[in-house]
Amino acid sequence: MTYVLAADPTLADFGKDPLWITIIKAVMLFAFIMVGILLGVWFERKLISRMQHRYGPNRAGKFGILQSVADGLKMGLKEDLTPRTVDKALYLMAPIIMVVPAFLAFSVMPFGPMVNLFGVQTPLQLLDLPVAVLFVLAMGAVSVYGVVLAGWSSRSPYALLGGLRSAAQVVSYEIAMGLSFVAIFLFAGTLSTSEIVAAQQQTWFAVLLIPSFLIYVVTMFGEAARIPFDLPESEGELVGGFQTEYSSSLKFALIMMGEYVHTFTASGIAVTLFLGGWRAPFPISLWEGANVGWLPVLWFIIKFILVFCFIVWVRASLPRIRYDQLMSLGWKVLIPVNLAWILLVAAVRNVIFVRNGTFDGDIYLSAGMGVIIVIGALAIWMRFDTVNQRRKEAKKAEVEAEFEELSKEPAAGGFPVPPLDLPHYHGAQHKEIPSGTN
Amino acid sequence: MTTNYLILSGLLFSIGAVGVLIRRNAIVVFMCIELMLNACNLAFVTFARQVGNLEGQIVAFFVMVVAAAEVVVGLAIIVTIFRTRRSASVDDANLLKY
Amino acid sequence: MSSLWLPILMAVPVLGAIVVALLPKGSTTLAKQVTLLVSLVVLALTLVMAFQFPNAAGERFKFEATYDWIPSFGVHFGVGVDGIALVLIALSAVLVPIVVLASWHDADGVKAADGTVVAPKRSVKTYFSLLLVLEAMMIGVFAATDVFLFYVFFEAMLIPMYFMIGSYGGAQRSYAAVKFLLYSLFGGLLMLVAVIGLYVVAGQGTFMFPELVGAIQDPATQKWLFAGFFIAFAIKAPLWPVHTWLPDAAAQAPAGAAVLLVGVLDKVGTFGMLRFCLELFPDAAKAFTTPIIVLAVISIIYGAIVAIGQTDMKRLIAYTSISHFGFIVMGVFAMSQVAQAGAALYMVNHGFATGALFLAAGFLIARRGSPHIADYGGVQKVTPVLAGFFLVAGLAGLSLPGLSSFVSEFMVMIGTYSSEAFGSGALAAAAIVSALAVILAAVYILWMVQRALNGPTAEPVKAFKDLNAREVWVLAPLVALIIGFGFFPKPLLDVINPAVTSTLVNVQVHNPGVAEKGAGQ
Amino acid sequence: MNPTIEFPTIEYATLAPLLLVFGAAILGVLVEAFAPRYLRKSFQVPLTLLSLIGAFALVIVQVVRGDLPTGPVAMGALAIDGPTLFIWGVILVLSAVCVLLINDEGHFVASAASVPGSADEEGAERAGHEHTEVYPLALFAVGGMLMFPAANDLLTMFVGLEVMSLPLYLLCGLARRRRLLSQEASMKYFLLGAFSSAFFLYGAAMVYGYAGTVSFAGISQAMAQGALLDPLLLLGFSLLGVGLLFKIGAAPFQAWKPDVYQGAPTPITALMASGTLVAAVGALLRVFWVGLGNLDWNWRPVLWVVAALTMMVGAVIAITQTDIKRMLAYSSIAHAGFLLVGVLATYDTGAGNAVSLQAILFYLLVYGVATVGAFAIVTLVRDPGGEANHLSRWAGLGKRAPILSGVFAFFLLAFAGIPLTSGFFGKYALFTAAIGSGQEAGDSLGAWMTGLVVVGVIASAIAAFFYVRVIVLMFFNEPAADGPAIAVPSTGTVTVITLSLLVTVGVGVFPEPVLQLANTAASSLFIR
Amino acid sequence: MDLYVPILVLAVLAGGFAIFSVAIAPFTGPKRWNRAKLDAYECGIEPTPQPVGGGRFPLKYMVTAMLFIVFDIEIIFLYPWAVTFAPLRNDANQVIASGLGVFALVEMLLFIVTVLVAYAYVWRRKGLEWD
Repeated sequence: MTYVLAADPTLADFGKDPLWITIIKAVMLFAFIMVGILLGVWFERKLISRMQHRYGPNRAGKFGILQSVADGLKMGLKEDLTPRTVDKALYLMAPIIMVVPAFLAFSVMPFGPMVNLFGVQTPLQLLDLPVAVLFVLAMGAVSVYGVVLAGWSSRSPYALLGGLRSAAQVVSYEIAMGLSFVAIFLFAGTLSTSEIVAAQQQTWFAVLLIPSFLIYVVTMFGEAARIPFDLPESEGELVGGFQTEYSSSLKFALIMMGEYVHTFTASGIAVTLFLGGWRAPFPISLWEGANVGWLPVLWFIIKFILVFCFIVWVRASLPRIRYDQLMSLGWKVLIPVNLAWILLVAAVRNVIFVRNGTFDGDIYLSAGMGVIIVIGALAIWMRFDTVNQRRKEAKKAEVEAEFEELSKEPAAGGFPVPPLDLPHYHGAQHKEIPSGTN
Repeated sequence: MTTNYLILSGLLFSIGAVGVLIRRNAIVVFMCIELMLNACNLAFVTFARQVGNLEGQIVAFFVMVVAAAEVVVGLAIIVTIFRTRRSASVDDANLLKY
Repeated sequence: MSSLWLPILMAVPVLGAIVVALLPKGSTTLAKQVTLLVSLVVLALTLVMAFQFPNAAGERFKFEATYDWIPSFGVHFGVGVDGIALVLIALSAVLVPIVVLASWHDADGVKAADGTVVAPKRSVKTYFSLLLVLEAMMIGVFAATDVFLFYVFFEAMLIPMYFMIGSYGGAQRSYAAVKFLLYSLFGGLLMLVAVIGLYVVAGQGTFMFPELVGAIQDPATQKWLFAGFFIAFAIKAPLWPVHTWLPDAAAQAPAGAAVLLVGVLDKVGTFGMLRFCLELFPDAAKAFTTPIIVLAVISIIYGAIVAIGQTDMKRLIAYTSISHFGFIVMGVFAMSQVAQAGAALYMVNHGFATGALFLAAGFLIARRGSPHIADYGGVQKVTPVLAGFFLVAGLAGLSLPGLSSFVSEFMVMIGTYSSEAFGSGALAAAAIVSALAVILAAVYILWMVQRALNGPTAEPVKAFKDLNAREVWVLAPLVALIIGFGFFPKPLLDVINPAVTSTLVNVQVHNPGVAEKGAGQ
Repeated sequence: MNPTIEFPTIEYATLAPLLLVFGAAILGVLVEAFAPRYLRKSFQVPLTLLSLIGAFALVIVQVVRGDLPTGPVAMGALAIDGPTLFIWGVILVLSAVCVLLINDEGHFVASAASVPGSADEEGAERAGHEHTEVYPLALFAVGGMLMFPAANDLLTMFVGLEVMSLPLYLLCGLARRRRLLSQEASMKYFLLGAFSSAFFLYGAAMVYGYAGTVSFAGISQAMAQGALLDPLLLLGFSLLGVGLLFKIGAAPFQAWKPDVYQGAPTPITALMASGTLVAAVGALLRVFWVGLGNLDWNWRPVLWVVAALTMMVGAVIAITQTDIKRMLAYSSIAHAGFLLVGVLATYDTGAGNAVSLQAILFYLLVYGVATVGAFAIVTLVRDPGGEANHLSRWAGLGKRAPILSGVFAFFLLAFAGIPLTSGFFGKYALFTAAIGSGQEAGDSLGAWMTGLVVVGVIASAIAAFFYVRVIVLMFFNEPAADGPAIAVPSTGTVTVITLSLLVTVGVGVFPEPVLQLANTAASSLFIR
Repeated sequence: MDLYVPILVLAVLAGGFAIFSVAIAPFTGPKRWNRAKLDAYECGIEPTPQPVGGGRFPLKYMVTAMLFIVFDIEIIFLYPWAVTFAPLRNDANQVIASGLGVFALVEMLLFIVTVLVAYAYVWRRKGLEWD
């Protein structure tokens, strides 16, 4: 591993800016997010429409690019309803609690290396902390309060259930998400975002730690409550979930904005932690000048947009999954896989360190440990898998028996039922069985 | 500088302690106890800063873990009691069904 | 050089108790016979030992045996006897077989003449094994030369007695048993503090009595420790004002247990005063003499006066005992050879006299089912033998010359009167006041005798049977001893006197002139 | 950041007993997870017992080999020294014995989650379900008990405290009969316990603020150099004291004890009354002797008051009790007071302290054993609705079950401290140590120590009253016509009672070997 | 402390924006009073407002919350472990403090296995079933 370039910011470079530079950077970041939201909403609608063979918004401005602005204005001009029964203070605070942390989470995102901003040498990142990643996670968690409080203060069953569901989902996926970062820290040895980016100079963690990346991608959807995991809103089931009572005014706009910023944050983290941050992708990175000055912002934004496109793409392609499926995936797959993976990474790292003499220790012991982890994890999985398998088979047999019964006695329970094995029921294949869960 | 944090921690602790003594709802009492534990954490972290070593922060970690375990046990106990006490009404028993 | 006499003497009753406890269920007669046999063996052994005593090796304590028991605490299983301890052990050994015989039917369930159940049937085996355990402990408590061991026996003795009173006693037995236990326990615990203090302050790392003598020099410390021991002994001995448990306990206990309680157990208190309070804390003992003598005199007079007013025979005897214990305490603290020798002798004689009185009263009560004096009358005519024994025992209680109590009471009074230990007239005054009690004693004893034995024969009394052989065997030895020692107390005094002398040497009181007079008695 | 990280080591061999217990507990959880219901108990019972016995054997091995570590182990987290090993041995024996009681049928609820009196519960009962989770829970509690007194810093001690308490909170609520009572006990214990551990923790924070470290050695050192009247330190030690005194149930923090003892399933009560008390006293000693040893002129007067109050409160209130378990709870409070007398008995010299320590260790052993025996007997006296705990039900028991009542009476006499029972020597040793410490020249309490012993003696006399009352009730009262049934004891219960009786009698007559053992353990004192 | 100033600035910006939006909302829109508008929405049926202090909710959320706490706490220990696992290097890329190496691996293995035991228990006891 060659050492990072002098242009790469380290933790020591932060906290030195004069106040006015800080304010400028903060305003720039704020503006970036606000504009990003306006464009992002439009972009998403447009993209998804194209995928569905529609035009999408095309009235306001060129390509409908002002559509979001128009929506925002419309919301501002609608009547602001506050139902009588709500807990007023919390009801009004909830949107604020949702939005502010979402913005703050973005503050540790590195956009580029050290640049010259109005004559001051400063990293292109609002701030960095020794615990930057934790900060992001914390802010994500704080905005859950907004969701829960919104549901709680509304004093209506739908809102309450929606809020709880949302909270349960977010916290469930937060565990898997938190675990998926551990492998990165194992390699980077730091929680600071700028240093993690620096550590990806040679290889992106997305390549090096594919399982972690994949798990993160899944949890990203869960955390941001995007389709296929947008159960908190799930209009069909919960009439809008926790935001039921926030009919359609600026409060509603704030909530939507908060969720959007979450999506942005999720993409930003993906880029920063897994996709090399502001560093140029492989062929371009051979050019020395690609990673200095203001240019890296471009790489960052390109990667950012691509990840966002992926999110939209998934939305266009996949249906919303069931709540129990969602939770099962999070708890029964992502978490254990993650733990085993972390240990494996640590074992491999260990072997490497012992081999190059950094650690004292027996290389065979370390390697043996790795083998144990792999075999242990596999064995446990086999065990659980057979459990799942048996359950599925039992269910299948049950359904089959039921069908058998029905076919023998068409008048099941006294109701005249047409024979179930009519050809037009099952098509050509008589034996088709509804698939099990998962 | 750290004095302010200590005062805050003392206040939180006292609020928690008073809450435990005067509130009647088990859940609220329980929350007050958690508040006390968090006040302890604050004190520990502040002192860690003041004396300049990491021990206080490590303690804070462990306290969080213990507090979490306590939450789990405590909620289990309190919930059991609530179910028992409200079982007089069928509606209630139904609502609290796990 | 350790002698096995005393350990064997204690082991025999314990083994006997275990054997009795393990006998098959229902073999009640066998249990009684085994108990009697064991107690007789103990008596025989004791007598053999007693006759060897003058020639046995040892300075003050003879038949010494010392084993480490709890080295961590400096506690030894240390036993050995001087003259006083020997006569008290002998007293216990004599009384136990008598008590076994006397309480032959106590646990069987007693029915009064009119058929009402006085005491329901109890476990016979338990009673007699408790009795044997108690005997072992009585021997142990007198033989202990280790302060801690003494304390252990002192406290542990309570438990068998507690169960004997509580399980086999009269109608109020549980109240009486609890009262007895708590009083004694409280005193014992105070003594425990003093025992600990003694150990800590002496700093000898041992509890052996000879090594602790003179170990405490500081007068203030001596006073505190003395107080701890003395309160315990005062409760045990019952001295006014902590005597109130005795009438209850004695009245409710079965006659046999009452004999042991008053005859032996309470002696532990006075014995302890003589042995431990005086010798370990001589300065404190001298400092406290006046108040203690005052208490003793109050006890003497108070016990006698209250006895007069009693309607219950057993309570009456208990109060007479309180009066007598006053004499003993007075003798102990008079600090003269004669008085202390008299006190020691009194302990033995009182055991015989009160024992006989309790047993005779017990036989009466067993016939009538009532302890009230008013329920009797004219017994003399119906059961002359019983009445005769009763009369002799009663006269021994009032210290008639020629009976054993007289000698000791006289010695105590003379000794106290002429004690020049402190060169004051206070002791003489005390002796004179206490002499009043002799008159009072005549009143309460003779009044009781008159009301119960003489006069017109009450209707239920007419059905009384006179003493059977067993009962005669119970009372005859006691009366024999009373009369025997009344005329010839020398054997007892011969062993007691050297022990008293060494006590007084340890207390650093010398009045040889009085000692000579005492020897000449 | 500290550039030279000390490479951590863990002395697995020395910690083996602790690790074995925790390992077995974890295995127990796995058994719960994977074994079929009908097999669970047959896995759990041997697992639990073997692990406890094995841990005890490991302790013995360490004692026999004698090469105790001279410094703290596991990076200064734990101190395995003579007293620790003794306490470990005692806890392991007591808990193994308690497991035998737990093993008995009918103490634990069939389904804790079902509402009392519901069809759900009835169904679970009928199906013969049982919560075999009690075994791993008990093991975890025992593990915490081992950790608590062995802790060498406040953090480990806090963790040990909680590991010990949390399973006990749950176990308290699992009684099969009188479930409402049991659940209430559980909640009360939990809320008050958590409250007190918060105090402990805040105290730890204050002491940390004063000393800059949480390790006892460091605290002691800081005190040797720094000001002793620092408000942080004073506040810290009082709050630590509150937390620890709560655990041993000293007045005025004793309120939980009777309720919890009464409500909890009796085997759990036995475990709490013996094991928890032993562990908590061990921890108390470590905090006050090792950590705050230099402050003793300051905390001793405070503890003096607490000890006196505890003894008197325990003894006096016990008199009014009508429930046997409540009475034993108050008796336990009184005994906690006696133990505090020992804690107060500090000397200037190591040899003197060893005497006090020996006395405390000895007392812990004998009291714990007698307690377990007494509670084992309580489990046997039953009514149709469960245990017959009301004292009136015990009337005349001596006639129906003479041996049982005799043994129980014997345990009561041991509690009362009658000579020739183990309790007597325990009390004697403690009082001797206390008076001795007061006699030392320049002792901050001086004659007050003797005063405390006198208070203790008075409390003993009062306590004797209610012990004797029970004996009177059992032996001197007539049995009620519909008296309680005496359950046929299982082999386990018989073993427990026999063992306790033998120890109580044996130590009562010949205490020297145990005293020697305690002496050996105590002579090395606590390592720092 | 300076490290956190930017957060404060951004928080002021974002918070100002959010509070402004909420505050301005009642004034920008029209106001046409209608009783039905002020009721809680419940798909057209008569609404059932929840009691003060929030309504009751299924206990299974409580279970999820407990599980979350347990596992989230696990992460507390994983993070420092992960960060210190690698050796610490100085600016010249020389190792200045070795990592914890095999020891850390073994300890974490034990830790994770312990957590997994609890996890397996919860799973087998149907704690991870949702409907």
